[in-house]
Amino acid sequence: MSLIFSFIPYIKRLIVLILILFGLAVGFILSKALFDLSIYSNAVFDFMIDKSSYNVAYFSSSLIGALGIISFIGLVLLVGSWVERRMIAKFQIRVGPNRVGIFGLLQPIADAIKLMQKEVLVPAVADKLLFFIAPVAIFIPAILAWAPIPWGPNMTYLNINIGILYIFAVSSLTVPIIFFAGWSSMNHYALLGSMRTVAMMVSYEIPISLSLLSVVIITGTLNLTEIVLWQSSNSIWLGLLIPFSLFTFFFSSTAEINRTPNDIAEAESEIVAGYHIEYSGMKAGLFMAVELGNAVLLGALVTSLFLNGWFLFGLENYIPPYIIFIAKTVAIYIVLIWLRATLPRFRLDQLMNFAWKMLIPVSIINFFMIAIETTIITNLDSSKYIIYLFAIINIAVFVGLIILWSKIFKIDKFSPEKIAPIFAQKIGGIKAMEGTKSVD
Amino acid sequence: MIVEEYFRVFLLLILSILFPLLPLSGSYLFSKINYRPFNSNDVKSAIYECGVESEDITWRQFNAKYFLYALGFVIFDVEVIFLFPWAVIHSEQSYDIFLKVAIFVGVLAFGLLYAWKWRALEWQ
Amino acid sequence: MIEFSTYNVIFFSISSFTLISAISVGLVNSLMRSLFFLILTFIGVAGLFILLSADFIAIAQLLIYAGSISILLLFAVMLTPESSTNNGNSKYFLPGILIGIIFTYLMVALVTIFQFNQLSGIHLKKLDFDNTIASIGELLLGKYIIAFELASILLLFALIGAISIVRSNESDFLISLNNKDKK
Amino acid sequence: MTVQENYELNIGPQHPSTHGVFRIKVSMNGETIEDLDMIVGYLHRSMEKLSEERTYTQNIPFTDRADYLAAMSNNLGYCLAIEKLANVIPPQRATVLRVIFAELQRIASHAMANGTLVSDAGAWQTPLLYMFREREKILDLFEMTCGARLTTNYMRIGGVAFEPPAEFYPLLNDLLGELPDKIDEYMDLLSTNEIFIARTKNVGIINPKDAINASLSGPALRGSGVPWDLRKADPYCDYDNYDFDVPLGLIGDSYDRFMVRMFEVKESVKIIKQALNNLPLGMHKTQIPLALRPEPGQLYFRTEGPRGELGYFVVSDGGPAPYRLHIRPPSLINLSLLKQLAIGSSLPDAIVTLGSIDIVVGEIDR
Repeated sequence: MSLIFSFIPYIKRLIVLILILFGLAVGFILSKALFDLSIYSNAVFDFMIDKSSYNVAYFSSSLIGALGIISFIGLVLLVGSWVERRMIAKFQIRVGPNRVGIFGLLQPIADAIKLMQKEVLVPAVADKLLFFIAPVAIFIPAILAWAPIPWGPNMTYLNINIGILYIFAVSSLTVPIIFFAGWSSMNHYALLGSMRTVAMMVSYEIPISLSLLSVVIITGTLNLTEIVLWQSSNSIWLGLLIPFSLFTFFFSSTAEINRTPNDIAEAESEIVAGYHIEYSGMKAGLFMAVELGNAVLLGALVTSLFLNGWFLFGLENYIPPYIIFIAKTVAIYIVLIWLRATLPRFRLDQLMNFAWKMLIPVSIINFFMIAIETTIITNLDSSKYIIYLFAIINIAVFVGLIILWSKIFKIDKFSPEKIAPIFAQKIGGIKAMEGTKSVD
Repeated sequence: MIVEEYFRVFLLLILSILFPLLPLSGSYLFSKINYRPFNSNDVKSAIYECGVESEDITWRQFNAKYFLYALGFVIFDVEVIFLFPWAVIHSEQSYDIFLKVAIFVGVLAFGLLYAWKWRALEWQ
Repeated sequence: MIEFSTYNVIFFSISSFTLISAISVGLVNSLMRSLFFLILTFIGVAGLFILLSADFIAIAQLLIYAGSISILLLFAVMLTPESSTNNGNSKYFLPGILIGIIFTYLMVALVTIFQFNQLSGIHLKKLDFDNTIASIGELLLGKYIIAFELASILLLFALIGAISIVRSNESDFLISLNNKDKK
Repeated sequence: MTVQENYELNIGPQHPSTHGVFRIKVSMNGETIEDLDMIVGYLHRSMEKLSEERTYTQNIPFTDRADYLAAMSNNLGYCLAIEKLANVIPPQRATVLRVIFAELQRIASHAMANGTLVSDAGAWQTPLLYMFREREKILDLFEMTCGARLTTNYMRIGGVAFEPPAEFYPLLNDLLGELPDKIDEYMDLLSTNEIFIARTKNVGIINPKDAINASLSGPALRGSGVPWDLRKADPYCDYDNYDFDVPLGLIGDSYDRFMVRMFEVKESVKIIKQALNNLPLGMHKTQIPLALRPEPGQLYFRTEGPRGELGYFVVSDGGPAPYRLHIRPPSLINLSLLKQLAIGSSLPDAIVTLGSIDIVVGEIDR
């Protein structure tokens, strides 16, 4: 009897567990039908025997895919904010949101309602048109960039030949939008924030493009699905083959999406909130939501470019591939949360110097090296295993280049002995000053 | 086929405009049923400057230093867009194509070194 | 396949969007707003490129013009504080109209002289590139290799020019610093 | 290109990193601070004037509210000053208890100062909350002793108000046992963190000469390598009987000030341990007259507060209330160098410098 009673406190958790399992099962059943656009489109196509109805089939399948992406982003915005707050709370020895719903799961909805019922204040001196457009427009790149992401086999919404460039181009539109947000507020802090954002994003787009270039050189395609398939057919993760590109891409992207340690665009201790300082209520909420969505998007990009997408050592045959994909994405997102909970923030000049003096030159060296390696692989008819040799070489060079660069620029490695303040034993009396060394 | 594929982008574009408008219209509806305040006044609609009135105009000339970074960015962006077509076909070609690109990138790397030497990359 | 009529509807809607944004660039008073409309115009032009099946050029348009050139213009606008809010009373109004008329005439002449419909649109689609970017790469590094290499020289000169502008500014700055020290 | 004018920007009074309602009016060129004007007085409560109307004992709560992050130290300085003026000698047990509480308060205050410094450098509050964990335990100890956590009002003229309860000592021992480990944990997290070093090293360097000329005190002075600690230089409360070291910085940058505070916490732990071992039995308070009337005269008494030299200048005309009471707040004097440090530096550096100087606005404005 007592055993049964002892379970009572856990009933809530049990129910949640059952619900999660149920959701996974439903997702598994629906996965083929809902996400596999080509199958769906073919089904509609077959149903309408009249071939001229192709447009209807195409349109309806596209609509379902688009709604799928939108609803996934909506889910991410709701669950992601909860995950982030709970995890940071765990890092900071707090509890985090736990009052609304089970484990505080409904907290994001409560937040959304709270933000909606807050008064929307517009500065009297602001440029009203741009001030309104910016928070809405900032969603466009954040959502459009999700289109070519390969969720699984045949589960790509937009299967185009220039997928990487498409994402790169679309997300570069964020820069002017953020600038408009800051500029139209007509606030010094906002303008400083948007100036910082633009300078930083502009500098970090180049390392990103150079690291993407390395990926393209090796795989010979810009299509994200084909990049994932290339990784599985050569049975190596690109993150291992070209570690420096992964590092560059990840670090630079944290600058692009304003995450710690590069969140200087909205440094709350310096320029309060940066470019979105004047936004209140739901508009401020939209900016925060975009930031969160972009963090998850970064996870998805890193997953498909460097971490072999939906493949996981043969497990993709037993688990729905999109589950593996989302799990990898979430893992990258958790790394971002971890960084946010741990690291202080860089200064703008340090970041700019890092981009122009470290990342860009080293990326150029790295990309030359990868071009040579690719030429060797394609022209020498060498065995398949040479790629593993190159992986080892690349990792070694990655470490070597970083050490070399820190030597060249004398980035001091402060040893604990050197940084420990000296101890003045037994200072006694005011006259002690005379005995000490000259203070000039 | 390309136009058809990009129709999906257009569809997603429309949805992505509607997506943020949804909570904003919710916020607007709240104001209609008197659930959220909408009585702005001079103090509320003043810009934030740490609790005191702003004494200086904001829309003014800003540091010219940023301009160089933007220029460098444009130059490297153009470079990268030239390099992507090469990167796609690189793995199918022989050695000489590599040399052509090495010249292209080398010239720009020289530009970067030049900028470095003249301390154009120092942030002030 | 999307039918010809649908294609026309898409073309006219995108081109009217582009035209309206382009006209707004000239009509609005605030330089920032006209920059915003300029970005919209760039995006519209990218849409037109896609209608021509030139997806790589469209993306390049988006990346270079809407993403980078607009940033350059942003900073240029930030250097001109007065006109960023009120650009109505420009003395370049009449010359601007004149140049506009000349360019309109040129464009109309071009369009009427050349048989563009033989070169573009659906006719181009019959060539059926399955991968435009690879074709561009082959042409760029084969037939047009001189232009490709010259582009790098051009970019280098642009970079050096930018540096020399800032350097001349910096030497003034250094002189003023020295004067400060002397005082 | 064209010459660009500076623009005026207000940092504060409502700003996350001014540590209270403190306003800095800066003239900026891009991100660089060209000129700076410090404006204080938003928290002025007229303490010094009000205290002329109240008896000596009634003034003790004012000192809590001057430096609200180091109430015990402020209580102590005031009570010692009045005791010296009125020739009251506190019992030995009270003196040792005072040392224990003042050092506990120093730990709590340094935890707050370093935590907020790291927050100013941009860490998303994690180190701050870690340090608050220890501060919270100290505040719990205060609460069980005197009922208040922040504005303790614990010291009395001629002793301390209450005897600590029995459960105080085991908890204090636990805390002392784990504190050095925790400090090492924070050192692991921060003092070798590349980003934190990049943000604080060589930022806001005060050279020793400037520090002495501006009459800085406390960690801000010792961070510059000047060996000056009033507990050693001008001992009170029998501090000369305790064995402890005074940590000094190397070059006087923000990082050194941070490290000096970290090491001072360790030294405070040492002092508290010695005090606990030598805690004599006896009364915790001597009886003083309800309306204390010191002989006419004047006196300046200084103690080493967590932020530096905390001085009380008291003038007595023989009446029950002080004729004049002046507080020398260490924060205000330390702040005087900010202008020199911040001009020419960038905004983030100035914020870190301000955080490393560690001001408390309640004390500045009084």
